[in-house]
Amino acid sequence: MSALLDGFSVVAVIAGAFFYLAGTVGLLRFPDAYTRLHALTKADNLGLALVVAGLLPQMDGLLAAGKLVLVWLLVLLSSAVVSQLIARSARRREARP
Amino acid sequence: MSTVVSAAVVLLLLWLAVWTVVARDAFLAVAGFVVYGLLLALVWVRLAGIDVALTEAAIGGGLTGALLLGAVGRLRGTEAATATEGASAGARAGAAVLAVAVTAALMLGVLVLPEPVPTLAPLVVPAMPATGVGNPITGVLLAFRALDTLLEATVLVIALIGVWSFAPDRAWGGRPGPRYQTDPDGVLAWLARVLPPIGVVIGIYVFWAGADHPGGKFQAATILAAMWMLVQMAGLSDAPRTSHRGLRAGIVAGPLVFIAVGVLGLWAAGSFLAYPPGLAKPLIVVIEVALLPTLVLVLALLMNGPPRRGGPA
Amino acid sequence: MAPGELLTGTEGGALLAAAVLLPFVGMLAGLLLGGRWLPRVAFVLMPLGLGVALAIASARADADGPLVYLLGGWSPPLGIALRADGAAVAMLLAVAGVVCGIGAFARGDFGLAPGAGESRGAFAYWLLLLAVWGALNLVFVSGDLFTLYVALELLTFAGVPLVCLAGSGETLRAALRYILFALCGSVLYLLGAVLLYGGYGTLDMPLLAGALQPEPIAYAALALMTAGLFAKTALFPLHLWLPPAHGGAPAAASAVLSALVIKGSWFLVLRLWLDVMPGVANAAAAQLPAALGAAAIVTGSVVALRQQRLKLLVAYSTVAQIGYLFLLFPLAFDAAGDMTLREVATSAGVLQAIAHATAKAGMFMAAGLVYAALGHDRIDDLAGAAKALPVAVAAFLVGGLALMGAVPSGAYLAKKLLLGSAATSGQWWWTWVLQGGAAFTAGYVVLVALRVFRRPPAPLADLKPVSALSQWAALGLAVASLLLSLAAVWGPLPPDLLAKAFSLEELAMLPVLFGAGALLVAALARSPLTGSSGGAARPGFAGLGTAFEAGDRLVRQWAPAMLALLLVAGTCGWLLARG
Amino acid sequence: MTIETLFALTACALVGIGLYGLIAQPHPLRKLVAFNIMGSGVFVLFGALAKRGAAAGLPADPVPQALLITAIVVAFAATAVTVALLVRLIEATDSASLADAPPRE
Repeated sequence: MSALLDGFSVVAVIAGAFFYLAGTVGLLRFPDAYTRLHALTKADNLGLALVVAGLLPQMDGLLAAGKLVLVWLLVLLSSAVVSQLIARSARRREARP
Repeated sequence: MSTVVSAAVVLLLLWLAVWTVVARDAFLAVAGFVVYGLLLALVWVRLAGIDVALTEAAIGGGLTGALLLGAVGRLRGTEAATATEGASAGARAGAAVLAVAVTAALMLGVLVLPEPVPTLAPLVVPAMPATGVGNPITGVLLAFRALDTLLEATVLVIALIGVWSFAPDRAWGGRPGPRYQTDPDGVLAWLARVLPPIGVVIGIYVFWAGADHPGGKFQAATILAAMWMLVQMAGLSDAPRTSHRGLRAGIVAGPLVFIAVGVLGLWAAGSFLAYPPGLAKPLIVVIEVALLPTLVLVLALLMNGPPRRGGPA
Repeated sequence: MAPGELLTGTEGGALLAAAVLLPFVGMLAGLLLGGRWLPRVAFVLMPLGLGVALAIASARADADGPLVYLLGGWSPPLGIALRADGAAVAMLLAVAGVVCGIGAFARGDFGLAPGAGESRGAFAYWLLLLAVWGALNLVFVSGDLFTLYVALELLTFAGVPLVCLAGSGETLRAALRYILFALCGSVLYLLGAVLLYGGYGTLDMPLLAGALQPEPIAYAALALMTAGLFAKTALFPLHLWLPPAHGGAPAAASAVLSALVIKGSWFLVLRLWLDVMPGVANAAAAQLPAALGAAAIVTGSVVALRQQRLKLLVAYSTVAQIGYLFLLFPLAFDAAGDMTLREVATSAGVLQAIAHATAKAGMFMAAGLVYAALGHDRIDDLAGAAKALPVAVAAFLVGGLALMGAVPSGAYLAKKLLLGSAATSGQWWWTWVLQGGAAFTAGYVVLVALRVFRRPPAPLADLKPVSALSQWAALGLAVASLLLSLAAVWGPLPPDLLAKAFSLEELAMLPVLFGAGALLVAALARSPLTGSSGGAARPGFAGLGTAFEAGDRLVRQWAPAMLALLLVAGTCGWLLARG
Repeated sequence: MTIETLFALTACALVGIGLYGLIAQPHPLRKLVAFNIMGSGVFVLFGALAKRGAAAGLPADPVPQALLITAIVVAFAATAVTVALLVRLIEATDSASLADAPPRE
């Protein structure tokens, strides 16, 4: 059982790291603010979700696991709002000149 | 493995530091500094300083970064003007030579540090039971070196007095910072309604955990101050007038209560800032609870800057 | 540990904590009450603080050694101890006295008119005055290097806003320059403290003094701390921030900055070199602070003589006088290179610091009064000022007289002690610097005196009224400086020091100094004195004066000053290591 | 090389990098950033020394760690005062130059 859970953790965390890598490549390579945001938020949210999911079985106790989930939810919340704000200000800046 | 990770962190840190110092413009430099601050928190984790890591992430990286970012937005083309009065090539070369010399001298000093390693840890451990708290860092901050912590709160208050004193005369007593006008149905206002309740709970948790685990009033105060700033920036509430009596009472409450507890120690335990036996933990809690609002207010108001609008009616 | 067993230090030690905390409590109370309470709180605190300082002095007189107080009952290295030896007690008393004098003066500028609301200037001034006071008391009594770091930062954060109380662009720029350079100095100081902790596992000064070994870590730490503190004290050539900051602030603030704030970091250099470092410092390295001091005296004085505004003249004279404060370091060593003359050097340094604090506060206040009354402080247009403002002008001249070491001023005794040490240790060259510094001081007294006593071309019109209390406060401080050696000899110093003070030979020194000063003025001042002096040699000397001004401008630029800072640190470390 | 030596040496380099920026960068804000880097170098050095002093079952010497928290807060206060001053200077003069105003005769 524990070997199975460990295996799940490894796979999930590696997958999460892959999404981070993809997101970062997108951030660096995509041409404008919108596509960069797209790459960043999609990949990071999914990446973080996978990392958190992978770490959940490794935590001792429900409280610690709950904290991890809370971290993920908070990051989701703030990154959603912040990318909205960035996109909006990018659009305003485009409209101005 | 662990050394490899540390080496990678070190290389990244050094690269970021150099990049920040030589970056083309101030915005890039500050952006680099924010990332640098976060990476620094990682360094503290590796150096077994979880408390320091939390403080660094919250204050060193977070608040300082936000402060610098705010300043970048107000440079108004002064960068190009100062660029012409930069150090001459000779001065830059001299700076580089001397900076390398200082680094080399320090490295030599570090490499020949004496053995056995001097440390106060063996003195701290047996003294901890007298303080009633479990986190040795809290013990140092609020028992053995309580004076430093009292002075630290005083430093923040003096810094705030200084920042306020930069106000233009006409704005004296008014509200600090700009008045943020934001769409009440917008996404920022939404965040400012959803996040603060969670943030307040987390802040109080970090505060309470600080007695026995990593965490404490500074980290908690930063989180709470950030929540307050978020509400302000979303336009949901305005900064208070700096002449507001209640605001000032909140600012001075922490240090005054701290001093009062110190005087109580003088009377009940024979020495200023001493805790009567058995009462150490409750008194430390009293001090921390009194300092928390002070720190929240002062940190947030330092971010807001001097009063700038709505002077005396 | 039962309360009865608590180890708390010597009798009367709790007073040290009171001396530190009272001003801060006053500051917090003032912040809370605000408005018209600001000056009231300060005026309640002043006699209280003075009382505490006197109580400390009396407790110290009854005790055998320094007063010690262990905060919270925790002894170093884990806890923090407050200590007060003779030097600290003298500084506590002097600062309390000077704060009271400055406070009385500032009532004219920052006392609130009845019915007026809280003003920005009064708010900042009174609260920061109390903050400076508390921070200085902390510097004097703290024995812990990290607490001292916090104290230095307190002092900086309180000092910077005082620079730009006027709010003009120029003063804001001076304040920004000040804070950036001072922060750089603090970080070097902290770096040194960190190295000492890494090497010896304690930050407590007496413990460090016992543990320090002459080895690289100690050299590096002490060199860094010394350079950082030089920057915060504005010792030449690290004085880039001082003249505009002290010259541009309101007089009541300049007096605080010039008389008090710089003494904090200076006192720490004194502590480090004479109390912490005896095992590490050597006579060769001690020449460095004094050499910089000598350069400060010459450059500061020459540039002071060439100023056109009275406040800037006083500011540059501070640059020179700071140099004077650093001459004591080599004179703590005897001819064999051992630190046997430490007590004398400490006494002389503390006397000189107190003499400067009192006299300089009085002079800045006098300059401020002249500005307030005449609407300007152009030195060339001061004719008639002595008649219009007799008390203020007297304060300026008495302050100058005290600084140049007229009998029985504190500076006289300080100079005498140092001259004695120079003779004992065979360091004859410092004799010249000591006497030369006094001659330069005489120079700017002459320069101002020659103008204020002249008859104005037209009667001075529309003089603004200035507060009589302010004028008498300025004169009081200056007179205190002039009479300081009487107090010192009545107190801790041996009375035979003054035995020959009024002998013909000592009294003859004064006209000699005045003569030398007048010559310096004739040679170097910007505008010829009264039209009569000068002569053929003038163009050459005037060129010398211009050269000094150009040199001063060069080292007051950012990059050269920073490079100088690092070079000072490097030289200091090298001299210590070579020892 | 132990991890604390590695970080201590890094700290020395950070101090040097910060010093260079403090001298060479003309704009006060850049100097302030460089000051913060230099300060962080000093802090990391202290932290590395604390780690070196791990003893008595503690992972590091807690005294420097507690002092570091104080020092970080003080450095923040310094940054806040400097930023406020800089912004005010720009508002008042439209310039951030630290150089003396040209001498007026």
